[in-house]
This record gives sequence, structure tokens and C-alpha cells, in this order.
Amino acid sequence: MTDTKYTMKLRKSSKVENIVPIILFVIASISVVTSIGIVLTLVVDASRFFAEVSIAEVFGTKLEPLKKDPSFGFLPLITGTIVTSLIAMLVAAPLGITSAIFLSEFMSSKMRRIIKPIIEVLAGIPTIVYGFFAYNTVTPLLMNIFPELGAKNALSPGIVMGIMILPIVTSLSEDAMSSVPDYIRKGAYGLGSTKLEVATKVIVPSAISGIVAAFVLAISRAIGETMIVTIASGSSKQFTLDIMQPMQTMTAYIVEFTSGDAGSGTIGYYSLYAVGLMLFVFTMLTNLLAKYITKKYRREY
Amino acid sequence: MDNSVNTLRDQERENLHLDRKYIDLNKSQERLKKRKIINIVAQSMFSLTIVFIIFVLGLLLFNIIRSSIGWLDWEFLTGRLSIRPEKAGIKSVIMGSFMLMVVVAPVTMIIGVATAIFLEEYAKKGTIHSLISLNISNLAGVPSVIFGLLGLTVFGRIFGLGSSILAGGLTLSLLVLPNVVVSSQEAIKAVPNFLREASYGLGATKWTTIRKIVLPSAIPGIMTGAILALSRAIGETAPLVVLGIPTLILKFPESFMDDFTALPIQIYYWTLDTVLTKEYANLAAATIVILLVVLFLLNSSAIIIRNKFQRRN
Amino acid sequence: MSDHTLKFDIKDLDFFYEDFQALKNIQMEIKTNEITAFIGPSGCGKSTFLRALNRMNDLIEGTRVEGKIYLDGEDVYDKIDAITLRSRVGMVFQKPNPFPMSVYDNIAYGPRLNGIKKKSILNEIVERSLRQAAVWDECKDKLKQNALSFSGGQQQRICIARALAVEPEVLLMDEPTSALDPISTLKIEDLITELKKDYTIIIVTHNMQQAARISDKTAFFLLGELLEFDTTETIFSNPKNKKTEDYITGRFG
Amino acid sequence: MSDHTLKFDIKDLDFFYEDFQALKNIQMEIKTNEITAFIGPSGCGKSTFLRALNRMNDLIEGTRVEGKIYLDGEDVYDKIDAITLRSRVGMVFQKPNPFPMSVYDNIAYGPRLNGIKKKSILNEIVERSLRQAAVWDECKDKLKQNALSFSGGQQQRICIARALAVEPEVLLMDEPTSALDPISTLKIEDLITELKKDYTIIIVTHNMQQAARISDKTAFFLLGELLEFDTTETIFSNPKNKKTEDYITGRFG
Amino acid sequence: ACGSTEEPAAETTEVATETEPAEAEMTEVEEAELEGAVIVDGSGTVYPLMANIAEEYMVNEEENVSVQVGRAGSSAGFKKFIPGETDFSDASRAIKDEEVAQLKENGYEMGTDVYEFVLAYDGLTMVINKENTWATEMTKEEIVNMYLASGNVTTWADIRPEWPAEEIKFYGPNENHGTYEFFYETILDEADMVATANLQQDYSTLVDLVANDVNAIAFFGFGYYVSNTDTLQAVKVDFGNGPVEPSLETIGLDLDYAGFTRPVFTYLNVKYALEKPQVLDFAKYVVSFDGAKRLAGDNGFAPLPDAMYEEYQAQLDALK
Ligand SMILES: Nc1ncnc2c1ncn2[C@@H]1O[C@H](COP(=O)(O)OP(=O)(O)OP(=O)(O)O)[C@@H](O)[C@H]1O
Ligand SMILES: Nc1ncnc2c1ncn2[C@@H]1O[C@H](COP(=O)(O)OP(=O)(O)OP(=O)(O)O)[C@@H](O)[C@H]1O
Ligand SMILES: [Mg+2]
Ligand SMILES: [Mg+2]
Ligand SMILES: O=P([O-])([O-])[O-]
Repeated sequence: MTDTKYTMKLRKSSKVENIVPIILFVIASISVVTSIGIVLTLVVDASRFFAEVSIAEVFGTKLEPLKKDPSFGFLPLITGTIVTSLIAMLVAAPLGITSAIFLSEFMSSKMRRIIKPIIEVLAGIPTIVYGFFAYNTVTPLLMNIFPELGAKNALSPGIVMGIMILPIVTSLSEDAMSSVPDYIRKGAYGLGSTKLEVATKVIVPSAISGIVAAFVLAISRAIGETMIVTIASGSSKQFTLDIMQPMQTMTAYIVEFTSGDAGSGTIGYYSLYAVGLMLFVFTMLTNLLAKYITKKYRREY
Repeated sequence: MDNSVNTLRDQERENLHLDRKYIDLNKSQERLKKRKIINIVAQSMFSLTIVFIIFVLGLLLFNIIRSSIGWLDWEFLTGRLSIRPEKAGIKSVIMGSFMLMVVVAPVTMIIGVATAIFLEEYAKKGTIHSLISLNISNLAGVPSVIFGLLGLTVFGRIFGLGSSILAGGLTLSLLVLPNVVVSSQEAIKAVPNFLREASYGLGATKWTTIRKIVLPSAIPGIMTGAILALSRAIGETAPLVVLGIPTLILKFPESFMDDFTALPIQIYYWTLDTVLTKEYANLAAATIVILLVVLFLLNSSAIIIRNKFQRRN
Repeated sequence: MSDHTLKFDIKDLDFFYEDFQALKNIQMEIKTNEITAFIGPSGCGKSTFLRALNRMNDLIEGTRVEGKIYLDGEDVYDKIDAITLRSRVGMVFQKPNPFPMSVYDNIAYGPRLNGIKKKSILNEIVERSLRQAAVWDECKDKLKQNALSFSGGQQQRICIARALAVEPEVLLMDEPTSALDPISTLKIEDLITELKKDYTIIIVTHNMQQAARISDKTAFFLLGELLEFDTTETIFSNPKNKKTEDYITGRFG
Repeated sequence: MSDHTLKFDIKDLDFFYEDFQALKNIQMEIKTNEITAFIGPSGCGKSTFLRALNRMNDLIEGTRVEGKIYLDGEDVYDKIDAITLRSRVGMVFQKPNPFPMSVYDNIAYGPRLNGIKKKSILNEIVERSLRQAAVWDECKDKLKQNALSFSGGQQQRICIARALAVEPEVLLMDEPTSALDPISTLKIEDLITELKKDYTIIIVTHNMQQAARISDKTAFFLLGELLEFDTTETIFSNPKNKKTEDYITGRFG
Repeated sequence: ACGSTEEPAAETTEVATETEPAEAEMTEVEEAELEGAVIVDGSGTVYPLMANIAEEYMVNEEENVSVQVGRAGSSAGFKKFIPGETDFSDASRAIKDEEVAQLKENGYEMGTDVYEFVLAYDGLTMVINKENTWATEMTKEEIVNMYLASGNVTTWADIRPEWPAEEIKFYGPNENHGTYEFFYETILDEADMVATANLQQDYSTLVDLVANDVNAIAFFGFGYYVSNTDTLQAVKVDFGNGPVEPSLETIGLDLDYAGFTRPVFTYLNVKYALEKPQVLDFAKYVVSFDGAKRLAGDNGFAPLPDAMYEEYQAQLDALK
């Protein structure tokens, strides 16, 4: 039967075999190069900025980048960013946590299969659409409620940003809650708890690290969000904490500056990168914090 | 049982007033009524949250669709851009988005899949692996506007690509790269190891095994991830704005070096320009409808691919 | 407490998971201050029956009960609401399931639900329950420590203490020692015999020796039916049903 | 082919997973055209040894080999590269693992690797291999069908055919029937006895009857050591080592 | 009037004054097709006019030429124009000496390598909220004074005692904009502006802000006001001869609103016009009667006297 041997080429571990991993490695390094590129882009031009502007000035409240005698106090941008992100969290945190509790502890699995995707649709909507929504629908709506509200203000984009990050809070918190093992839940029911008591007294405390991490991640998203604030919060560089007033975030500053005075070489131009660097550090820190919380406080049941 | 232990227990027991009831059943019963009411109230409030979320989604879609009615027609889809709202069409805008994707799709697929293969098949352990993985998870958290700055500086200025389709596409590619890498990694991980072993057992080399066995099995997962990444890229605005896309480009894009406009950009400019001409809001809404339809189609196709793939396993 | 009056009275109980009938026409009387053991091969419905007694099955979607269960003469599916029932009929599970919080908070959880806020009373309840569950000495200095940091056997006794803290009348235990090592198991068995003085106890077990050692009555289930229910002595020395004997002697199951 | 010359010669083989030594000083000679069975309790190192023979263990990070394995007198870890070795020493796994592609492509996979592209030759190889694996009749009309759509026993024979298609000299089989029903198992056993004419076969099995039925030699492993290696007859009727006897008679393992 | 090579365009001009493009199309059949890009950036004030001209040009004249119009602002526009990144730079103020000097450094001589064209006249318009019932008329001095840091005006009552004692919200375009510079340099005479003035990049933001705040006041080009007359009102300015409302009838260097009238410009890179036929062709269209003159009014600008457009056309025709 087997006396017909076909001539088979004897293959060595060919050159291809050795070259492929090198090619793949080179391509895989593109992501690292990208990171380095981001850091270099930001740091090189930001350092030109910091060579001319003192740190003390940067933490001032006077932001007049285009004046003949410009000043670069970034505090208005920082507060603008923090205020809008806070508003967003004030919307997303309660809504997110309650909807997560509802999904994970109250709803039947059938309903959950219908409701969860609806919430996830919110996550797939581009931010420009939210921006349009904030400007075109939410601001006019809010103006009916608060007549003193400006056409550009921090409130409306803050709220809409809250809706945008809501799915992050909801689905990550829900994941954290559903990963609390069922026997813990049963233990609580066995002691005569109502659903609410099980959810708030046992499940939420058990899942708290996951929930906090979800919040932090959502904050990071809010800080980095651009289009909603660019469209709906105006570009006021005044230092204010009045959410009825226009404000500017770090991201919106970058957009404003690049769509306006993009001529390179001026301090104004380099200020763009200084703000970019600040934004990068802000989001990086919050992301790392979220990771740290999940790692450190992950519970082994 | 040891007797001494038992006596000790008896003594302890007396100290503990076992017959004393701490919980007053009647009071508990009253309290229970309250607890149950609170439970019901909370439950209805929670369900209101969901209703509210659905309401907001509905409001968003309703307002957009309402504004687009009367504006979204065949002429709008196939006409050329104009500063006159009643004449404006978005053919070149759709084309711009499409050409962007023509850049993003292959670039992210090649880099993303290659990176995933490298991580999953070649560098499973060690510092290089953890360096690249860490790096990718960090990149995923970088705000898109920062990618815009990177694109502006590197592609726009250093490479001299300006605000062309190529510059925009490359910028968006880097932006969604982490998504593609992670989903490709998942897909490659999901290929059972016994298939790899079978291939090696027949005398196949590593690369042959990856090419002929691993990748074909992972393709549906990779495609799903890539489509989802595309659907993120197609809606991104900030990086393109930062690249400095001119406000008015009436020309139909023809090459990848042309300046262009894309769906989200056009929505942005029209939204800004509602002060010039109110009807721009309707144009923006109509363009949003188109963008959402495109996203819906992309996501559905991803789901279909995923389901088909799951059924086969 | 009155001795050996009727605690649970179960009449014609059928139980369904969707279309699957897990319990078939169960009749059983459970006396106060007795230990009743449920035995039977896997899947015969022991846990289902146990969970029917404090309506834990209500939490599973698509279940249905027919027939009656009376606790002290009151219909538990009609006259007593599930929350009250569960604080009167406590439960201990197979796998120790302390809440991921301090020992103290674990024990105080139930009393707090019942509106007890005073620190001094809570302290007393915590100490008493932990003493009753024979785990006081091991954790009296670590009350603020996370309950998960204790060993499996200690965790299980903490869970028993947690159940006792709400002052239940009945304790249901579903294979409470199956996740434990032999020494912890013995400790819990001692504890159960001890608790018998104050509580009515129903225990599911796969361990024949355990059933024989600690229970007064034994119920043998097979395929959702209660095949035989008698004093433990009778069941183990002189079962009436051939299947019971086969099971006990390890010929099947 | 020459009968009963030395095929594999294993000298002082040690094998390590990181720090764990899975094989200890193995000595073994395997003859051409014989069937050798490896038996021993779970975790004793049978699979590890088998996978050392065609260097499949190379794929696991952190493994280390000491000692020598000669195939036809050539050191497999030194003189033969792993790829060539694996096409000379084929392998069949415990769980049937056809590639998710057509039967034809499964069988043609190996020959194609070896540069055979001509359709007519491939056709011939496919038919011959499937015939050898005694599965031709069952799939000759379904060659384009996905291999996963066949039954477990058919899949396993397809996998054997796939291994045969690269014309190996040795076939390693790691519990090739443990995932199969008795009828499929018998078919595969018949097939193995048949293949013995053309191949040297090494088979790991947990089934003593199977080892006794089909093998010429049997090796008994325990805790990484080769405790006894002899003709199957001797091992099963008159083992020298007490532990071998205990294992074979089911007293442990 | 456009010269021998542009005869069809000249015909178009005549017809187009009747604003009937449909007939104009018939005449351009035999014209040589141009292609390539024309890049325009600069003034946001001029943007609507330039965008309109660009669109008309592409629809009616050369559909294969791509004219891109940006609106980064006059100063930002020059920053791109000086190193040669753009073909045209729109401006709502004249080029500055320092910018001329920078051009020279880059090898562009004003007048030979760069042409300046006035496109039309714009009336700087002070806009207030519709609900503002008091500040509907102001003298030029009052306006100047309220925007000056030295004026010490914080409430309306500081201007006229009978006006509400509520804080004024000062708005305006930011320093990227020629409008700002015109206001700051020509109207305020380079004296410091009030520190509370809130300066914005986008005109849309300004319109929104004023439309929703009764105490707001802003200044910008007339064009942005006419597209928003439903939400804004213009302050009538008294230059000494009674209040004048800005309108196409009053804006002009020798008309009643002259005090706040300014020319708007576009600057052409002549080197590029010579290299790229489409740039030259577009430039001719811009200054033709068909271009700026015809479309100025639609966009809230007052056209120049015909003679000026004719002079520009001649200047361009002379290039080749
Ligand atoms: N949630 C459920 N849904 C559907 N069927 C269930 C469910 N829980 C149990 N069953 C079925 O009901 C029957 C009885 O289950 P039960 O858990 O009561 O058995 P058991 O006697 O406790 O077994 P074991 O000794 O293994 O714990 C089994 O056939 C089981 O498959
Ligand atoms: N990849 C691995 N990494 C570390 N240790 C391993 C690995 N594979 C096997 N081992 C260990 O090596 C020893 C031998 O394993 P091996 O798989 O060879 O046993 P076996 O005899 O085939 O057992 P079985 O009959 O269960 O298949 C076992 O102790 C096992 O835990
Ligand atoms: Mg059970
Ligand atoms: Mg094995
Ligand atoms: O945009 P400006 O016209 O003011 O420069």
C-alpha cells in the first residue's frame, strides 16, 4: 500500500520563519511609537511654552492667549473641565448606579436582555451627535426652566456628557454587581432582606471597588470629551464657577485654537500643547487610578 | 463530648440571656411594612431611571429625525455641498467619510492584527509583551483630541500631509488601533490550542500554523472587532477638527491627498453656522440621521458576523 | 419552649421548575426541637424542598408551588409574607457565604434590618450569637476583621451565628459541612446537637454517618418523592422500603 | 521495511516543566513495526514522554530536556530539526481535532506543507490515507464537507488519515479512543493493528484491556519513572514489579 | 470688460446683473476646463461673502476647480498666507506694516507679488438683545467710552443715569479677528479695552450670547447681524447727526454710517496666480461684477463703486 513514496521537499525552518516575528515585532512597535509620538509631540512643544511662561502664571486665572501682551492662566480651563465633568458625574453616577442596581438585582433576565442593549446604544452614539443634542435640544429646554441660563453654558453640555458616560457607569457597575456570587445574595435573602436591602446593604458594598473604578473611568472619559463642550459650552475664558455661564474646557481650548490661529511658532500655538499635555496627564492619572482600584481591591470570594 | 466544655457552655449561656428576645416581633412587623414600602418606592424610582434613559434616547432621536424631515431626500444624498441650505447635498461628505474608512480599515487591520499575533503567538511572556500590552491599554484611554494633536504635528506638519484624507485616516487609525488589537487578541485566544498542536504535529512551522489554522479561525472575531472600530472612527470629530479641515470644501474628493469633509465634520460646521442660516440645523440633523444609519448598519453587520460565528462553534 | 409540638406541617406539596416537577405530593410533619435530616441521591429534590420551607424558591423565576406548608399552623404561602418567614426560618448554606464585610457587621446585619440600632444591644446580640455558634473565642478579638479572612469552618460557624442573630425558630441547613474538612465538620455537628435545645433544625446531608449521628428523624427522598420518613433509628436499622435500604447501604446513589 | 530494527533509542531522559521534573532517567528502546503501549496512573508522565519523542514539548515555554533520544540513530534534539522530526513522527491526539475545513483539505494539509500542489497527486494521497484509516467509505462522497460535521469516531479516523498523509515512520497516539464510544473504539483498535504492518506505533492508554489487546510491548510509568517495560504478555501475566501488578489489577491508580 | 481671453465671462457679467444664471450657463460651453484647488482662509466676517462667491464660481464657471474657504480670522489668515500656505487671505482690516515686512522676508513684495482688493464695505454693528429697550440708540462716544477700560462703565446706569443699574456684559470677537483689531485700533484708538470684555473665536457664540442675555452687547460685522435680525437688534449710532441704523443704504465711506464703515479685503498671492491658472481665474471672478459686486448685498455688505471693480479687473488682466 505505501510503497509509492511521493517525493516531498524537505523543509528547514525557513528564512520566512525567522523574518516573520521580526516584521510582526516592528509592526507591533507602532503602538509604542504612537505613545512615544504623543508624549514627544506634547512635551517638545509644551516645553517651548514653559520656557517662556512661568508655572505661577499657568496656575493663574487670567487667560488671554491672543492679546499683544498675552497671559496664560489655565485655571479657567481646569475649572471648566472639572465643573463640566462634575456635572456629568452628578448625572451619570446616580442614574448609572440605580440603573445598574435595577438591571442586576431587580430585573428579570428576559427584561435585562432587552434593556441592556438600549442603554448600550447610548454608548455608540458619536459625541458630535450629543453636541448637537446639547445645543439644539437640551439648552433650549433648560432655558425654559432657568431663564437666566446663557445660550452657551456649562450646565447643558455637562448634563449631556453625563448621559454620554452613563453607559460606562451602568455597564461596568452592573458587571461588578453581577460578579458578586449568587450565594452571597442568597445569604442576604435568607436573613429576611427585601430586594432593596440586599442590593444596597450587601451587593453594592461588595462590588464597591468595581463601581468606584467605573466612576473613575467615566470621569476620565468626561475630562477627555471634546465635541459636546466645544459646541455647547462656548469658549469663554473668564474664570467662573457659575454653571449658567459659558466656560471652556481644556479640550475645547485645543479645538478653538487649532481651528483658529493654527499658524505655528507663537507662544499661543505652543500653549495648545501645554494644555494638551495637561489633559493627557489628567486622563492618564484617572485611568491609572481606575486600574489601580480594580487591581488593588479586587475581591476573591 | 468533654464534660467540662459542656458546663462552661452552660454558664456562658446563662450570661447570654438566651430567653431574652432582642427582636420584638410586633415592632418588626410594623417596621417590615415600612421596609416593604421603601422597597417598592425604590423599585419604581429605579425603573423610572430606566424610563428616563429611554426617554432621553427617544428625545434625541425624535428631535433629530423631526428636524431632518423635509430635508433628507435623494437630492440631499446625491447633491453637492452648498452654502444655500435648500440646494445643499452631502455626496462629497459621504464620499469623504467613505475614503477615510478606506484608509482606516486596512491600516488598522494590518497593524492591529499583526500586533495581536505578535502578542498572542510570539511574545506570550516577558517584558516586551507586557510593555506593548500596557502601552495599548494606556493608548485606549488617551482622549481623541490628543490624537488630533499628534496627527496635526506628525502627519499634518512633519509628513506634510496637511489636512488631507490620508492625514485624517492615519490619525483615526491610530485612535482606534487599541480596539482592533484587543478584539483581535480575543479572537486569536479563542482559537483552541489543539488545532495549533494538530498543525505542529503534521510538521507545520509556526508561521504556517498561524496563517493556515489560527487566522482563518479567528477571522470572524477579528472582523467583528474591526467593524466596531470602524464605527467608532466614522463618528469621530475632534481629531479631524484639530487637523484643521477647512470650513467650506465644495469639491468632490478624488485622491487621498485631497482635502475633504466628512459626516461628523459637516455636522459640526453646520451646527456652528446655524447663526448664519437657521436651516443649517436641519442639514446637520439630516446628516446625523445618515451617520446614525451608517452606524446602525455597521453594528448590525458586526452582530450578524458574531452570531454566525458563535453558531458554528 | 414547648417540646415536640408541630412546627412545620406539609400537605400535598408539589413543586415545579417551569415544566419540570421537582417535588411530588410531599406530606411531612416536623416537630419542634427535633433535628430532621433529609437524605437521598443527587437531584432528588432535597434542596428544593428545603428552600420551599422558607420560600427561597420564590427568587427563582418560573417556579410554582401547589399544596400547603403550615408553620405553627399558619400557611406560609398565604398568611406569612416571605420576608417575615425568612427571619423566622433561618438558613445556612452549603458553601460558607459570609458577606464581604467585618464579622461584626455580618452578625449585626439581620438585627439591623429589624430596626435594632443601639450599639449596646447589637454588641450583646453579636456576642451571644457567636457564642451560640461556638466561634466566639476564635473571633472575639477580630470582630472588625473581614469575615472572608477566616477559615472555611470558622466562616460556616459565623454564618450560623448570623442566622441565629435574627432569632429564628427554625434553622434550615443545606449540606452545611460538605465544603469543610473533617475537624470543622465535627465542630459543626457538635454545635448542631447543642442548638437543638433551642431550635428546630432541618439538615440536608449526603453523609449517612452524619445523618445517623445527629438527627432525630430522617427523610429519604427519591426522584422528587418522599419515600420514607421515620425516626433515624428506624430508617437506619430497619427501613421499610427496599430502596431506602439500598441507598443507605451504598448500593446506589 | 526491515523488521524489528531499533526505531527509537532513549537514553537517560529527564524532562522538566520549569522546576518540576516530569520524567526521571528514562531508558527505552522501541522497535520498528511494533506497537508499544504506555500505561500508568494520571500525571505519571506518559503524555510528556510521548510529546518528547516528536518534540511537541518544545512548544511549551519553560521546558527542558536532558539525555538523548535517537531516531534511526540520529539525535532528535540535535541532528534533526523539529519540523522534519514531526513529519517523520506523526501524532494523533486524545480529542479528535480536525481542522475546521473540509475533509479533503484536512488530509491535504500535510502534503501541501511539503510542497505537493498537483491536484492528481493530492487526490491520490487523500484517497490512500483515508483508505488506510478505514474511513474512506464513510466519507468518499463528502470530501468537501466540513470535517467537524462527522461523528467523533469518524473524526478520529480522519485525524489518523491526516497523520498518515505525511507518510510518517512512527505514529504517536495519546489516548486516541478515550473520547469515543465502544464501537468507534473497536474500529480504531482494528485500524491500529492493521497499521502496525507499515508503521511503528506508540499509544498511551488508560484502558488495560486495550493495551493487552493491541500492543506488543507495554511500558508502565509511575511518578515520572519508567517502572517496568516488557512484552505485553509478561507485563500482564507476570509483572516483575509489585506496583505494576497493583496497577494492572486495579488496586490503585 | 474682462479682456479678450475672457469674453464669455464678460457676457456672463451682463446677464448676471439680471441675476439669471440659467441663461448664463449656455455661454460657457466652449470654455477650456480648469482644475485644481484654490485655497482661501482668513476673515470670518468676509467668510459668508467669499463662500458665496466660491460656490457661484464652482457652480456656474469651473466645476472642476476646488475652492476651499476657511475662516480662521484675519490675523490667523495672514499667518498662513505669509509663508505661502494659502492663495487668498480675506481680511476685515488692512494688512499691517509688520505683516508686509514679514511678507517681504518670505520674498513677497506688496503690490507686485501680493495684490490687495477691497471687496465691499462692512458696517461694524453694535448688537444688543431684543428685549433691551433702553440702549437702542447711543452716541459713538458712549460706545467708545463703555468699551474703554478708562471709561469705568460697568452698568448701563454708568452710561446714562436713567438706564438700569445692571451690569453690562461686554462681548466681541477675539484677537484672531480683524473685526477686533478694527474696533481696537480704529475705534478705541488702541486704548485698553474693559477687562471684563469676553472675546470669542466663533461669531455663532457671540450671536447666541447676545440673543439670550438682555444685558449683553457685542460688536461684529453687519452680515452676522442681518442673518439674525429675529433674535438681535442693532444699536442706532449717533455720529453727530442723529442716530443712524446700519443698513445697506447707510453703510459706505461717504454715507451716514461712515463712522463705523470699514472696507473688507482679500489679498491675492500673485506668484500663485501666475503659476496656477485656476487661482487667477478665480481672482478675476471675485472682483468681477458677477462676484463681489453682485453677491455683496446678499451677505450684508455694501458694494463698492463699479469703477473700483473695473480697476481690479484691469489689474488682473494685465498679469497675462
Ligand atoms: N433552578 C432550577 N431550575 C430548574 N431545575 C432545577 C433548578 N434547581 C434544581 N432543579 C432540578 O430539580 C431537581 C431537584 O433539585 P435539587 O437541587 O432539589 O436536588 P438535591 O436533592 O438538592 O440534589 P443535590 O444533592 O445534588 O443537591 C433536579 O432534577 C434539578 O435538576
Ligand atoms: N504544561 C505543563 N506545565 C507544567 N506541568 C505540566 C504540564 N503538563 C504536564 N505537567 C505535569 O507533568 C506531570 C506529567 O504530566 P502528563 O500530562 O505527562 O501526565 P499523564 O501521564 O499524561 O497523565 P494523564 O493520564 O492524566 O494524561 C504531571 O504532574 C503534570 O501536572
Ligand atoms: Mg442540593
Ligand atoms: Mg496524558
Ligand atoms: O473674522 P474677522 O473678519 O473679524 O477677522
